[in-house]
Amino acid sequence: MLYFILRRIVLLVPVVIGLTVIMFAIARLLPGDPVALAAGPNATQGEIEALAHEFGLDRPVWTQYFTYVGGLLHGDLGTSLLTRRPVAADIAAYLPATLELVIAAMLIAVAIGIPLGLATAVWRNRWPDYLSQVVAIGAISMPRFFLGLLLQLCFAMWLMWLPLGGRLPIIVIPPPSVTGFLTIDTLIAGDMHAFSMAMRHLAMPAIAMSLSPLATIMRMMRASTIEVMNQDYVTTARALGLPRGKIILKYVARNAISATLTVIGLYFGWLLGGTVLVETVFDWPGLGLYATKAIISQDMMPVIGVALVIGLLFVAANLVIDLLYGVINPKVRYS
Amino acid sequence: MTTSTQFTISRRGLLAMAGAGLAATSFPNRLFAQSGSNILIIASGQDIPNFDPHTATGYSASFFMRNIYDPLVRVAGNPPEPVPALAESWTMSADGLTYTFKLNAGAKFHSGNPVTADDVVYSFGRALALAKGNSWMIRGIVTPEGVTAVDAGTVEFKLATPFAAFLQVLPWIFVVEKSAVEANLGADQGEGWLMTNTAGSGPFQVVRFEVGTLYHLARVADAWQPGGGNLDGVIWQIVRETATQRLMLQRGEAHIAVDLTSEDMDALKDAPGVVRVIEPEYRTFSIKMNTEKGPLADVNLRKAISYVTNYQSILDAAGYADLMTGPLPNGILGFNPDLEVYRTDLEKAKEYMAKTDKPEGGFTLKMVHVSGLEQQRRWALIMLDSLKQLNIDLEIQPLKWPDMVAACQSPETFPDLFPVYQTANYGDPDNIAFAAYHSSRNGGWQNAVYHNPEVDALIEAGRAEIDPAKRVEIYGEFQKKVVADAPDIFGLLERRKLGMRDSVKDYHFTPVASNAIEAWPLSL
Amino acid sequence: MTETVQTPQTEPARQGNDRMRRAFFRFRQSTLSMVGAGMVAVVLFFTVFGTMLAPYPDHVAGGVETAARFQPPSAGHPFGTNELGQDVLSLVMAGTTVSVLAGFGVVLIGSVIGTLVGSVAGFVGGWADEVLMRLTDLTLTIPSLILAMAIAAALGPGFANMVIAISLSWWPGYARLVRGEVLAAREEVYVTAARAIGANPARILFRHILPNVVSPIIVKMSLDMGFAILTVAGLGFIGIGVRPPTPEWGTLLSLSRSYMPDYWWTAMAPGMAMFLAVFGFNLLGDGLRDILDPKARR
Amino acid sequence: MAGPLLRIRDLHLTMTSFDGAAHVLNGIDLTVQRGEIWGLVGESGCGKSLTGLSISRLVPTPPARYIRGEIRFEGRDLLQLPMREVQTLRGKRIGMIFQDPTTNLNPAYRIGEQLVDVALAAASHDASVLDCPADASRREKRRAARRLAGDMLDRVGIPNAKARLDNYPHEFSGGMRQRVLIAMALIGRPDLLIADEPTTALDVSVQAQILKLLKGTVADHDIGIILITHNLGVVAETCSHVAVMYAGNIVESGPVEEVIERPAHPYTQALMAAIPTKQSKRGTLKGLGGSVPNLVSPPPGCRFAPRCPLAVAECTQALPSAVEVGTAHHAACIRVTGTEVASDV
Repeated sequence: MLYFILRRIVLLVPVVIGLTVIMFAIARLLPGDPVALAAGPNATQGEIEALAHEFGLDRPVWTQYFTYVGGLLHGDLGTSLLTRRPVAADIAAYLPATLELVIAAMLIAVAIGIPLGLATAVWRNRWPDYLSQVVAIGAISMPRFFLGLLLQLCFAMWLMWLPLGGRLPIIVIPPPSVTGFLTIDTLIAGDMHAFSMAMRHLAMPAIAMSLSPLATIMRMMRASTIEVMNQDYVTTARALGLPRGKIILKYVARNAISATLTVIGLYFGWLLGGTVLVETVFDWPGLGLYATKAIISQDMMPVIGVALVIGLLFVAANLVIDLLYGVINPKVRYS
Repeated sequence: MTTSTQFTISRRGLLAMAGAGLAATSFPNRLFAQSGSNILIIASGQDIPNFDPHTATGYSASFFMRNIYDPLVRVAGNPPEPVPALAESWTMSADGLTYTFKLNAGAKFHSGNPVTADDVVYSFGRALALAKGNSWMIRGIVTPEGVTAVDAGTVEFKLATPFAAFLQVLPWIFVVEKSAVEANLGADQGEGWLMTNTAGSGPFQVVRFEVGTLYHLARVADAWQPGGGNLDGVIWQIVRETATQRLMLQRGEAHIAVDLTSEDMDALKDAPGVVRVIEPEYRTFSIKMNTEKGPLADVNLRKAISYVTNYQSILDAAGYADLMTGPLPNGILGFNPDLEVYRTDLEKAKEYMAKTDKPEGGFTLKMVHVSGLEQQRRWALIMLDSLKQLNIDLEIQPLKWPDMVAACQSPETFPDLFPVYQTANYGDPDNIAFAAYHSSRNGGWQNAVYHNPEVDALIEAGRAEIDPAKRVEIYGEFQKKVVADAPDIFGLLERRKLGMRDSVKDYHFTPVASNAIEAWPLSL
Repeated sequence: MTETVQTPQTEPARQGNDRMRRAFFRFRQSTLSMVGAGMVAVVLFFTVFGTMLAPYPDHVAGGVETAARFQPPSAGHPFGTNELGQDVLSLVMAGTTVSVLAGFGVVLIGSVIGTLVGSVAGFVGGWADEVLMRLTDLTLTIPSLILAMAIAAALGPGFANMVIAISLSWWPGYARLVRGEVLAAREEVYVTAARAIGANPARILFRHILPNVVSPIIVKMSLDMGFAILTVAGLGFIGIGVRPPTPEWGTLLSLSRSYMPDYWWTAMAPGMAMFLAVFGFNLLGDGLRDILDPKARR
Repeated sequence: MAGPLLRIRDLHLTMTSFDGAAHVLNGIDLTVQRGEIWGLVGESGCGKSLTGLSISRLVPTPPARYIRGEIRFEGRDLLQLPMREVQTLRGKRIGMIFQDPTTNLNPAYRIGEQLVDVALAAASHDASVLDCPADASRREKRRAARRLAGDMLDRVGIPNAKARLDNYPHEFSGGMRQRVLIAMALIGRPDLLIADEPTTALDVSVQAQILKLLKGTVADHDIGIILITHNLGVVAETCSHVAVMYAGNIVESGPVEEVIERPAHPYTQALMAAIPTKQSKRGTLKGLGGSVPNLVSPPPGCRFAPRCPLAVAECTQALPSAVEVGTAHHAACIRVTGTEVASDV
């Protein structure tokens, strides 16, 4: 098992190299003058050149690349041209917000999607099943940013039940950062008021993010449940008199979940890169907003850094899912 | 029973999380009640780029500096006048070349050290050496050698050239504590250090900040500044959507919103507890034309377009704004309200069109605008609509700002129509006249191509003259000449639109960078 | 011993015909697929005629009517008017063309690149396969929306730039799909090829292998259409989309954000149009997958 | 006990598909006594598995529909019983074993757990299954069930049975897994065991052991077994009786020696003739043209007529009824009368 994990970690090296090469190529080969943008509207040509020199942007691309990779070995993701802050520090500050959002969304999606998928499979081909299939495709078709706007319009603007955006009311002093997840840090600090505020702020963006994974997980769970229910061992269990409830909840559910896990893993990685729009709608200070801001000013170091971090998290999420898969399905363990 | 109330709250939070219905709780009120101190919350769309008063630009940076640092002179009142800040008094020589400032003896930095003439000299030197940020305002006027410390409490400026607006630009050059910066000089004049640290003497200092989210300033315990309100602190909160800013204001989650649109202002009209500040400010919006290359090099076509433009639509789309009358902002020194300018008149447009070499139209002009700037997009569409009447097509291209700037470098790359906002950083006609119409600025975004020697001469005379009456005369002539050349479609002055809770006390509007709120006099 | 032939023995041609007939039957049986097909038909209708049928064609071309700004929905303007007095319905109708064509462009370019990469990888094999597939995996690892945003932002706004930017992150799915199919088909075809000595490999690829891959590609394209439209709208929403005055749903929605909640109607029409178009394509794609590619059924 | 253990009479079952309703069971008659091992043989799709599944009521309705007939288990008609009642019989009174031991055990759970679940389910209807009082705590019951599971594994010949309870299915060989399945089927002490191709997936030596195990079970517990198979060799070796099915009908049945020695029906004869090539995967029966008829629109009269070398015009008139051709030996063919065996001269 340890060997398995180690091998997967070693396999990350080419991923990192490939990712940085691709992102570097995009950053340098495409048109646009990020330096002029960063230097500001009143900058002279000399100032722009000085800035380019300061950031080594006047050197050949491959020199820049090796400098970057050299820094990477020390955990240095470069410096933002615009803010001149180290990208690694910025990402460390924004990543927890994105992770908190994605994890909350996945928790909602899994907690509702799996039972719902199981239930619709068990009652398949009856009207609740048909209805849920339509609703599920509808949920997948719903643009997350439009859903976010609708939620905001309803619950924050008209009803005024929930805050418009952000992670905490600014007047609430955030708890000391332990995990970076405000919902957890507030609990650690024992500040129930701040915790409730953090939850309220998280609610709408998490729901907006969760809808399409929820629907996909539900559909996947339904399909794999149906597949499992057609398995011989389920027929055997029925033939040998196991009660229906026990067959479904114990024998079917576990095997169906193991097939659904793959989707959960893929979605987790996909959501990490897909928070951009929801973060924009809800002013959620995460990687998506950070990357958007950098992209618009063509500040490429943060963009490369974000792509790298998300890419690695994507790979890591799949590793975790593979390990979980082994836990649920003993047959593939250690392979 | 603290515990039980806390439990109720957390359960509410959970209910909210689950999307279950819950009664409309008095969410914002509780917040403020809980904080228990007077913290002013300002919602703004602009992040503070960095803390260095000599490199940072943008109104968010201006807000930051105005509250953390002190200049020699502040600007206050309407119309704006220079008022004492670090300098308690000043004198000017008759030729307008020498200024002497007496520093306030009580002024001290956050470190407790007094503000001395040395610090002032150092700060001006640093600003000029770095040549970033606001230094362009004094470039060519103040030289490093020209600033000297007469004694610890007196600074003398010998200007390189007479400059009528000198006192108007001084509020934008801030004073840093020399010893603090020199202790952290590094290889870059302390740029790296000042980017995230401060060495100021202002009434507030930074206590907490999250980049891209909020900046929390707290009142300096023994601030030297006289007067002042009851604020314990100010929070500059980054709220990108203006509609969100407005809703926060309505809900009491913010005290001041600084980026509101006309639509937001309309929506706030009858909002309880909200005060709207809608005031003219020296912020012009006009559309520059390529007077050098392409069809618009023909003054008749420029005039035809100036007449065909639907000014009413521009005004409608802008909401709270006034049409410009010529090149200078309404109400500024020398402004002539009776100037004959272009107004929508299809007959005249066709008349001038007939004098061009393509009287039937049938060609395409190109207009660029800053992508994401909603007002500019609207104006581009209005121009497209207007030009149809002359059978001229308009190609609209949104560009990022640096690409816009790059396009200004030569008449060949400059588009036919180029919208520009210009904010007067100081309340003097020279600011706009020099920046936007002097030929020395050609190649820059404020005046890429237009040049007229007669206009140049008038501008130069205007900035060197210190007698206001003579200046009015000069600028009157200047306005006529520019209008005759029609280098711009003179657009409008957008009024400053601020929203405020009625709990904000002692606010007085000044039409200079009024979105960079000075918090010191305010109370809650 | 009696593992005998299980299906009725009929000549292959009739069997194929029968399969089509069954597939069509199954498709018609599925109400959802029919609803999806209907919705897609409507969307395609507006794609072709949307601009023509718009009640205010002037507004689509960029015309403004600032005297009639922000009018609430009425008989004259079923979805109200926007910040420049333009008829929201007209803009949304015309926006169909932009969104659907952009979505189609993305899917088409993505599938062409993907098919090329996948078939070369699968057919040539060896190091070419290794290199191309690693590249594919890598591209899959990069967050696609961020990649598309970065490319689109660098290229500047415009319809073509936007389509290119999204396509560049869209192909890996097709590459994987096609490679798998090609690998499977290659084994079978090589037997035939060996018999027909001297067969040109390119000919084998184009005449024998790729035609077999068409149906899963079509299924994937139909399933991807909806998501491509969503991505296009997403870029527009961020503000890296088309140039004005081109009406595009995501851009329209993003503009309307500033006018919420008072002028909420400016958001409803583009948002709902987006949702319904994507919904239609997803329903149809789902149905198509079930009938054309039953083994992919999940 | 007086009546037979199982009596199926005139069972008709249709299956609805895209092409229409297929008449897949067309009047099945079968009687099983305790102590008998019935072999049910026929080609794939002849309905032998459906007959087995029908006894456990495991055929999903729809798409299946029972047109008429009855399945009496100890006198009670299973087709009329509510599913709740049927549930009490499964595992406890009627056990089942399926063909593929690799897929019939849940890969995610240890086999001990699966055995215990079956034992507990059986015990919930008949507490005597477990060696503990009916009012014992859940924990005690579980412990008793685990003991029983160990015993059962031991009985079906799994070495080191107790320890292997904690193994996952994939840690067993195919033959061992089939033993586990037999143990699972027997743990509730059923009176009737339906074994659907229990040895098809196993190699020959293991096959013999499993069949021996089944035979021993009948002797030890006085139960009835229905052994569904396509392999006449297995039948000859294991069964006391045999029923030959063709296209939803039982065409010939009787004591195994009778049928094998003197096959009366032309189809049975063809099956016997095909034995030497029994391992051939594809192809038609030796000496028979055509293939299994389409059951949506079956041929009129005798369903075997289109392929029957002896068919005459009358064969297509009506479905032939079974006639006694020997001691308890029946065949459904109009070319057979009395003890005279149909033969091709």
